[in-house]
Parts: sequence; C-alpha cells; structure tokens
Amino acid sequence: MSERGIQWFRFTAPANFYDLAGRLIPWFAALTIALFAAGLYLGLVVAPPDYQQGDSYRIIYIHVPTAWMGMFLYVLMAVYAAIGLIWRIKMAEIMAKAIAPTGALMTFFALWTGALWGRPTWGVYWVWDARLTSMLILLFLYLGYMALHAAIDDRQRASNASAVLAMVGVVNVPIIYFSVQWWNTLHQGASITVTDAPTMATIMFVTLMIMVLAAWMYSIAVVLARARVEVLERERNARWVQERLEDGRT
Amino acid sequence: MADREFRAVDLAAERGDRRLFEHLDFTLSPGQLLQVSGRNGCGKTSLLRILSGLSRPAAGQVYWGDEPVQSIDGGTGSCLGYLGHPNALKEDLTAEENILIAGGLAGGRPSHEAVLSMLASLGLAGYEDLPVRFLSQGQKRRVALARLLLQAKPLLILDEPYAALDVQVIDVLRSAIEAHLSRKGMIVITTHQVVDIDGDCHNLRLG
Amino acid sequence: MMEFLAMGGYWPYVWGSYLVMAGLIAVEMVQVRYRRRSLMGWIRRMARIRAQEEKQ
Amino acid sequence: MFRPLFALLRRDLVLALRRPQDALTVVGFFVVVVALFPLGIGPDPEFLRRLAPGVLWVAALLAVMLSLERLFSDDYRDGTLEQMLLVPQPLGLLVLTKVFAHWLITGLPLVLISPLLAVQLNLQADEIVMLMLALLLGTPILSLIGAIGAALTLGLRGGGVLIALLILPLYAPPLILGAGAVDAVMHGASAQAHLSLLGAMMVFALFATPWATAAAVRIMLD
Repeated sequence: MSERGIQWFRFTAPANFYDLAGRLIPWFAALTIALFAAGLYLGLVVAPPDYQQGDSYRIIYIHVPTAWMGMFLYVLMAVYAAIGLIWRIKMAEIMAKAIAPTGALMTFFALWTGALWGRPTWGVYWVWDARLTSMLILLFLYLGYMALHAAIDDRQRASNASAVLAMVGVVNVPIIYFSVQWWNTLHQGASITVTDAPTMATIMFVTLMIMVLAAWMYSIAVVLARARVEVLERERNARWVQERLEDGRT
Repeated sequence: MADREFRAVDLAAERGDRRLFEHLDFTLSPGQLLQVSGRNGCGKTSLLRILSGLSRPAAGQVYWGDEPVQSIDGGTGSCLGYLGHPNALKEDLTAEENILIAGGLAGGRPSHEAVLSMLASLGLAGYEDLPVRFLSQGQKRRVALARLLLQAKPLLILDEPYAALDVQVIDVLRSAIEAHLSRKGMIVITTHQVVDIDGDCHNLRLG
Repeated sequence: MMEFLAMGGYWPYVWGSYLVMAGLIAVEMVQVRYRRRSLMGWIRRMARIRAQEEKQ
Repeated sequence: MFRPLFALLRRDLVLALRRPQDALTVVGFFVVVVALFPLGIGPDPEFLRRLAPGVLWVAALLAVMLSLERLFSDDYRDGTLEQMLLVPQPLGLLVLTKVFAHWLITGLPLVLISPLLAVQLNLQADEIVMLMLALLLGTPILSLIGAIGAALTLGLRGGGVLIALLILPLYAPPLILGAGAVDAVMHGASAQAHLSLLGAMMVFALFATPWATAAAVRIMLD
C-alpha cells in the first residue's frame, strides 16, 4: 500500500497536506471567530436601523455572504472535481468531496435567511424571485452531488462519476439563472422587485464585507478539517498514518 | 493475421483499497496463447478488462505494437475482440440478428452464409432464427463465441469461454482456438478447467 | 437590552436567521469532529491488533 | 461512418417494437397524470386552461424521466453496453444514436398524444400547435440531459430515484421556456423568443451532452 505514495506530487502528497492543514486550521478558526465577533457586533449593535426596513435588514449580513459562498463553493467544487477527473490527482477529489456539505449548508442558509427576510419585507416567506429560485436549484444540485457520491461504493468510481455531475451542473448554473430571471420578468404580475438595500451606508457596507470574510474563513477551516478526515480515512493503512499515531502528532 | 506484439508493461490493478496485482509484464507474439489462472477474486477479470481497454490500470501500460492501446485509432475494439462473463446478446433478437447487428456495429457485417456455417460449426445449426431467450445457457455462450469469431480480430480476449459448455462443444471451441492460433492470431484466456491446446501456449499465474 | 433583543419588532426574523445559522454551524463542526474521533479510534485499534499479531 | 450508427438505431427500434409495452407505459403515465390534475384542482375550464401549459410540461418531463432508467440499464445488464465501448466509433456518437432512438420511442409519442390532452384542458387551436412545437423542440433536450443521469446511475441500487434528484433540477430551463411559449400565445404575445432559445438550447445539448454521457458510461463501466 505504501508504494502508492510515490505516484503523488510533493504538493499533493496526503501526508504533507495532512500536516499542513493541521497547522493552518487553528489560524483560520481564530480568524473566523475574530471576524464573526467583529461583524456581529457592528451589524447587530453599531449599525443603525435601515430607514425603510427597520431592523429586519440586519439579516442581509448573513444572507448575502452565505449566498455568495454557496455559489462560489459550487464552482470551486466543480474545478477541484475536474482536476481530479482529468489529471487523476487524489487530493483534488478529496477537496471536491469535502466542499460539498459546506456549500450545501451555505446555500441552505441563504434560502432560510432569504425567506425570513422576505416575510417582513414583502409579507410572504417565499417569493419565486430569480435569485431565490436559482439558489433553490443550486441546493438541489448540491444534494444530487452528495447523493451520487454516497450511492457508489467504489471510491474511485464515486469520485469520477460525481465529478462529471459537478461539471455538468456548473455549465448549467448560469443557464438556469438566466432562464429563471427571464421567466421572472415575464411573470411580473404582482410586482415584487428585490434589491438588497437601496443605498448602503458605509458602516453597513464595511460590516457586510467583514461578514463575507468571516464566511470565507469559516468555509476554509471546516473544508480543510473535513478533507483531513477524508485523507485519514483513505490512507488509514499507510505508514505515515501509523507514524503520526505513534508520535502523537495528530 | 496479427503482425504486431501485444505487450503489458508493469501493470497494476486495485479494487477499492486492495492491490490485486502489480509489476505484471508479458509479451504476446502472433500465434501465441496466454492462459491466465489463479483462484477466484485474484484479479483475472480485472486484468482482462484492462487488456481490452475497458478499465484503466492503476499503474502501467498496455501496448499494441509500439502504440499504447488507448491511443489506437478507432479504439481497442479495432484490434481485439472481448468476451466477458455476460454474453452480450439481446434476448428478444434471434441468434442471427444478434450476430449481424454486432457485426454491423463493428463495421464488418458478415454474410448470411458465413453466419450459418459458423453457427453450424458450433453445433447450432437450425437455431439461427430462434429468439435467444429460447436457448440454453450453453447455447447462448456459443452464439456469443460465434459472434466473436466472425469478427476475425487478430487478438481474442476470452473470460471463461468454457463456462456452461458441454464436453463435445469444448472440443469444437478448442479446434476454433487452434485454428485462430495457426492463422497467427493471439489469444488471452482465463479458464477454470485445464484444456490442452495444441500451439504456443504460455501460462500466467496471478495471486 | 430588551430593546436590542426586540430588534424593532422584527425579532422572530432576525434571531430566527442568526440562531438557526449558529445552530447548524455548531452541528457541522460537531459532526466533523465526531467523524474524526471515531476514525482515529478505529485506526488505533487496528494498529494495536496488528502489533499483537506481529508479536505472536 | 454512419452505417454502424444506423445498425444501432435499427436494433433499438426493433427491440422497442418487440416489446411495445415499455413505450406504451410511458404514454400511459403521461395521460394518467394529466387526467388526475383536474380532479385535484377543480373543473373550471378557464382555470384549467391557464394551468394547462405547466401541467402538460411537468407531466411530460416526469414521463421522460421515468423512461430514462431503461435507456442504458438493459444494455448494461446483458453486457452489450460493454461491447459498445469496443466498437471502433466515438462513444459519444453511439450514445447520441441511442438517445435519438429513445426519443423516437418515448418523446415523439408524447408530442403526438399531447393535443388530445390539451383539448381536455381546454386549450385553443393555436395554443395546441404551439404546445406541440415546443414539445417537439423540448423533449429531445429532456432525453439528452437525462441520458447523463441515466449513465451516472448505472448499476446503482435505487437508481430510479437518484436519477430524479440528479436530473430534475437541470430540467428547469426547458420547462420554463416550453411552458412559457404556450403561455405567451395564450396571452396574445409572440412566442418567437421562447422557441429560438429552446432551439438554441437543443443545439447546445446536442453537441455537449453526448460527451458527458459517454464519459459517465466509461466511468461506470470502468
């Protein structure tokens, strides 16, 4: 089993990744906590209420970052999946698999907060607005990816097959988004236009950016942690795992 | 028939976490037969699928002459015929239809007479226009073999071709194999039974 | 304080968003940690069994 | 070059003709689903007419999706799919041929039976023509995209349900455009834009999806 290590590049070698990620995760975790603390304080306490929406607008501080994260992570997942499929780099496969649950969670947050923001703003929890609808479909794409990965027993085949699905999905996301948007403008009967916040004060903008960074840091930390577990599971019989167990360097 | 060697260099295969075999090398020249043996689950079928280009090896390379098999013009199917565990027959079509369609797909449709005489030589005279679902397991296997032999590929890769065949038919198949070898064809075969074949035979033991 | 919690009357929506997010993030972290812990446990056990077999 | 493809097309059509119940089941499903809708939402003709484009499209989409499981699974089980990988032709073209055969067997009958159901739902003549046109352009897209899902779920337990989860989200654009085309005619607008976009989407799917499907087939047979 241990000969397998020879095929890997230095950079992608699982042992190196395992150690490096182990060192990086605490830093990202610390940054996450610091940024979330700052963002929440600014967003919930310091920033003034919106003159139209009152305090309900404070939801956008998590709605917008998680929505961006959900979309971006899908693209990132597809890129890693493609790298893993084409160049057969196992670390890329692991990263793609590790990203999916966090991406799905972020997309779910975007939908949940969107619904809770919609109620006071438009009077209904759910509107079939272009953005919410595409986010919903994005969530389904994430769920399909994870379900396919889980349904195939052979690990290599699971990675390859779900990589094809991720790539098909990433080509489709813009098509879906534009067709949903087009559909939405056609059915503008009971007119609802969605805009984040018409004019954004500086403090609001700064807070939003801090929260976006916080979402980034959190995603990186948790994806690395999950990838680390995945590496450990795949390499459980390799010598480097045993060595680290004996040294207590886990 | 064949003018090139068929080579495997440093092949390895794995299933899940398990290495089935590694560092496997062999060269097969025209007119030679390679019999792969080993207990169940040692990777015989995996090896044959890798050789025929259906699976990718975990390491190593298979060559047809000097060309890696995956870069052969028209795919591996243009130089080799493969018979796996399933017979690849459509139950609703007759034996002849099955053979003709497979030939048409492969680009060389055999004539009606050629099909009849091939089926007859495998002891299936008169069965050609029955839907395959009426045939017994052994008869289906023979139809599959007839299809393969009619495509006249230089290299034949046979996974348990004797499965479900009776003793008399084994003799018929053996002479077909010997004829293929004498025409400078090549064969890779796995079997449970030992069948002695006249010709340049080699053995490969896995596991 | 009460005023802060009331969020101008929008408390169900604002806190509903923030608390659900906090809760699910906690679930995600616990889940990753749990998977790691159980995996470690049985890699250790495998190593112990193997060491014993080698001794014999 | 096209001989082998023609042989494959003929084989699939002959097989379908020898077992016509498979294709008829799909049409039957379509008819029954559409017939159940009025029972759920009431018999008001005007209301039914307004819902008709969406109902017919969703029902057609579900019918195509149900039929997809069979697209490769029979060939997978009896080993002919494996042999197809060895055919000296690009696998993408073989896949495209199989999808075309599948569309002739399941998609086309849906298009042909749709006017009957449209009349039941009180659509007018020009709307029915548009419905058929949109289905004619749209059902191939459904088959082409669905083939990817069918290939990715080859040999998996519960493959049928998984196909639905993988493929239905990708069906959103053709659904929007197809139902939208009929809607536009209903409101006296031009459906030109819908049809052009649907056509563009079909051309794109025609060129792009067979390769993804071929890659998926190779992976699942590896």
